[in-house]
Amino acid sequence: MTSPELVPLLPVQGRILDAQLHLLDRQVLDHDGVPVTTVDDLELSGPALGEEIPQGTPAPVLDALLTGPVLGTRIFGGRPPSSRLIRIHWKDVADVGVVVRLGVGGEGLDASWVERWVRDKIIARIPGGRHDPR
Amino acid sequence: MPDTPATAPRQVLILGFASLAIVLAGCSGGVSESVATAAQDSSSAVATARIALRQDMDGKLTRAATSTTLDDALKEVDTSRSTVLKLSAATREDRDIQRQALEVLERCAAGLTAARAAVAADDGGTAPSTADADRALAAAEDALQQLEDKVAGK
Amino acid sequence: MILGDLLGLPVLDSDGGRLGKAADIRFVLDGAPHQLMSDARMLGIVVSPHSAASFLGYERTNLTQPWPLAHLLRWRHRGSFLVLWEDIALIRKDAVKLRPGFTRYSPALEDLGRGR
Amino acid sequence: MKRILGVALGILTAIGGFVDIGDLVTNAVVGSRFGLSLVWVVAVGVVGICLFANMSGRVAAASGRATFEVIRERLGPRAGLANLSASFLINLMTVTAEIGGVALALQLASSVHYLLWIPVAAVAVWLVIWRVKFSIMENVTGLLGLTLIVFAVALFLLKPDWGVLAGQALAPAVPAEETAPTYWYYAIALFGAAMTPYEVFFFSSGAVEEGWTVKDLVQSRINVLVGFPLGGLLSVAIAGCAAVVLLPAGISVTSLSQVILPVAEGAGKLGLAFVLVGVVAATFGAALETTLSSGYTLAQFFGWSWGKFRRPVQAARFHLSMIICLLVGIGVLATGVDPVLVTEYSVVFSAIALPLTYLPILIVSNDPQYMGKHVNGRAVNVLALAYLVVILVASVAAIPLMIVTGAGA
Repeated sequence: MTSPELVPLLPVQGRILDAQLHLLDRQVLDHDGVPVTTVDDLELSGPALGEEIPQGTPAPVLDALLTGPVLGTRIFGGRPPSSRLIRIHWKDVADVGVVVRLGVGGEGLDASWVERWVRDKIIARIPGGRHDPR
Repeated sequence: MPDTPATAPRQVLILGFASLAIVLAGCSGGVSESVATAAQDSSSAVATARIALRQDMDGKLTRAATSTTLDDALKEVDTSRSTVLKLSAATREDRDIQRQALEVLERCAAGLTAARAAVAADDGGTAPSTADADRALAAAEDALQQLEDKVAGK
Repeated sequence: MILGDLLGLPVLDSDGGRLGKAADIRFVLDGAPHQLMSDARMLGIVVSPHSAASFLGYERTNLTQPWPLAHLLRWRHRGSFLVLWEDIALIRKDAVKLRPGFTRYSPALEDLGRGR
Repeated sequence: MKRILGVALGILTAIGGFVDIGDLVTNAVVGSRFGLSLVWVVAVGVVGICLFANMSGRVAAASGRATFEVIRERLGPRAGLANLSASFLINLMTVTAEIGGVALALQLASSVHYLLWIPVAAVAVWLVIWRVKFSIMENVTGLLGLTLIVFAVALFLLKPDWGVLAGQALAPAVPAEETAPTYWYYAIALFGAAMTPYEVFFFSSGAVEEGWTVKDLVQSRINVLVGFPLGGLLSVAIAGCAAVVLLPAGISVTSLSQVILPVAEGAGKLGLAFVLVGVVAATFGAALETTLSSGYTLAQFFGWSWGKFRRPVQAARFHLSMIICLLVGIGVLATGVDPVLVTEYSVVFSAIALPLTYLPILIVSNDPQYMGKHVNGRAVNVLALAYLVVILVASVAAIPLMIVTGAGA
């Protein structure tokens, strides 16, 4: 669907990722392949909202994948305070394919605290909770 | 369409619950219409009970299955009875139909109760025999048929 | 800034004329290299004149199946284009404003970089 | 040899797993009221579920992604959540119906009231999900469910007038006592019973559970293409039994006890024993599948760790959500609501919700980003689009028909 008046983009060095198409709502796996969460939103290094962007400003970069309450606000509108954002830093991302793979274990991430809480307070206390079904 | 899935399921849900509410509120037609439905439901239940009794006598059905089937039939008749009981009949004619329907349904329930007792008693004793219960149910079935004809004739 | 704040915003030209909505944000992995992946630099915004919902990116790929769904979805995004970061003048809470004389690039993903 | 055994096992499981409380009740109701005049719907539904299961199985095998991950990725969070809510509620309704079905069948076997069996059934479901290996769970319930073949045996033993039955099936007409809207309402119910969305959640998640790769696709295709049609034949046999024994007696089915009467008529106490084992196994198996499906849908939407192949502690929220679903199911049934009624509504709502899962799967199964070279072929796409139309029409028509007919009363 390339209309004639559109300028073709010059080839760029490096892989192209479209946020909606390749990142948002993708499953996030840790380095052992265990699901951690989904990409509920993304955080950029800039620019500040409402401030004129001077010519030649370097482009913002992806700081972090976001999860947690931001899913609710993305669906229903609004915005959680920055302190309540749960971040997975971009430098921990190992690969983006059909899923987003992390280069770190999921255990230590903030993103998995609910899972840990449910596990330690409920599931692990039911007999057989640690039984390997295989 | 691709942009509407957000709203479409929501509308479907709302519609679904609305229609459910309408259905549950009961489509209250006239007295004779409700009686006709009750008679139909009950004659289906009584016919079921008779099949179950016959199979029980032929040794095709276990006692647990027979008594469960009879329980289900009795529940169906009881539901019909309470529906008819709740009808508000305005005219004398409607009141007649209502009274007659209650009598017939009463007979059905009595027949089913007898059948249950017969199956539970396992021959002997003073309880009515299965054959007696079947005869009572056959009579109830005839009465239901008459009721249906009468209501349908209106 | 959160990406959710940016997606779906109206995109205006320098005179305040409405061009469409921000349907997607494009990144390119050519920033400072880290251990695992390079920094993802914002390349630009995909603007769609008719629909903010980026649905599958049919307008950016050669996907034509299943007919006629693919065509329908592509048609919903007809006329969408990419503006580069360099052409963005201002991002407000309620709109994105472009610089005068911005360039409309093709949003097609094929044959770009090492992308899929 | 081992391979042939594997295929045979898969097919048998698919047959046994096809029938659940929805198929049992709906087919018997339809048979007792419309004879075999709606058999064509079963055929349409079986082809549909084959197609749908084939696509979602292929998506799962090629990309390793199960249905609801894909739905959220493709529809975005907002439409995805609406989709999740509808699918999850209907699935919960089906969980409730299946547990009720287990309890009703146990009552028929024991004459202990079904309300007392409900907690037993629910705890048993939970224990199996908690402890038992996925493949064992699948195969045991599937194989025991095969005893439902007794419906077909009973139909032969009843020595029906085959000419009449064939006439009803081949030249469908609305019976004199029924109206056209009722006929179409039950057509949709039958369609929903055959194409229940949970089957697809379960099928695609099960493919991930068992670690399917593209290599397993051939086997999955055979399982589906042979197993489901044979399961469909079981459905027809259920309807046929009801048409032969109950329809002439003027009985319209409203309880599970009526569903099994024709089997006792044709095959006696032995047949009764088989059918009770079959009903318990089929509904119990479906209760497992639907309960797991409710966990799957939630976990896949929110990105939680899931799967029976993990220890429960490694999929904590997944297991917690299933426990809660079972408790909700018990709670609903404890109010004394008739499980058969819940079933009748659940199949119709299944038909209503079907496009929500069908469309995203159709789209993704065409996307090379997920599928590589295993995208839909042209023939599959043509058929799939024809079914999209059927599914949309059924979905849209269901509510008006439900209102007009008073839910088929």
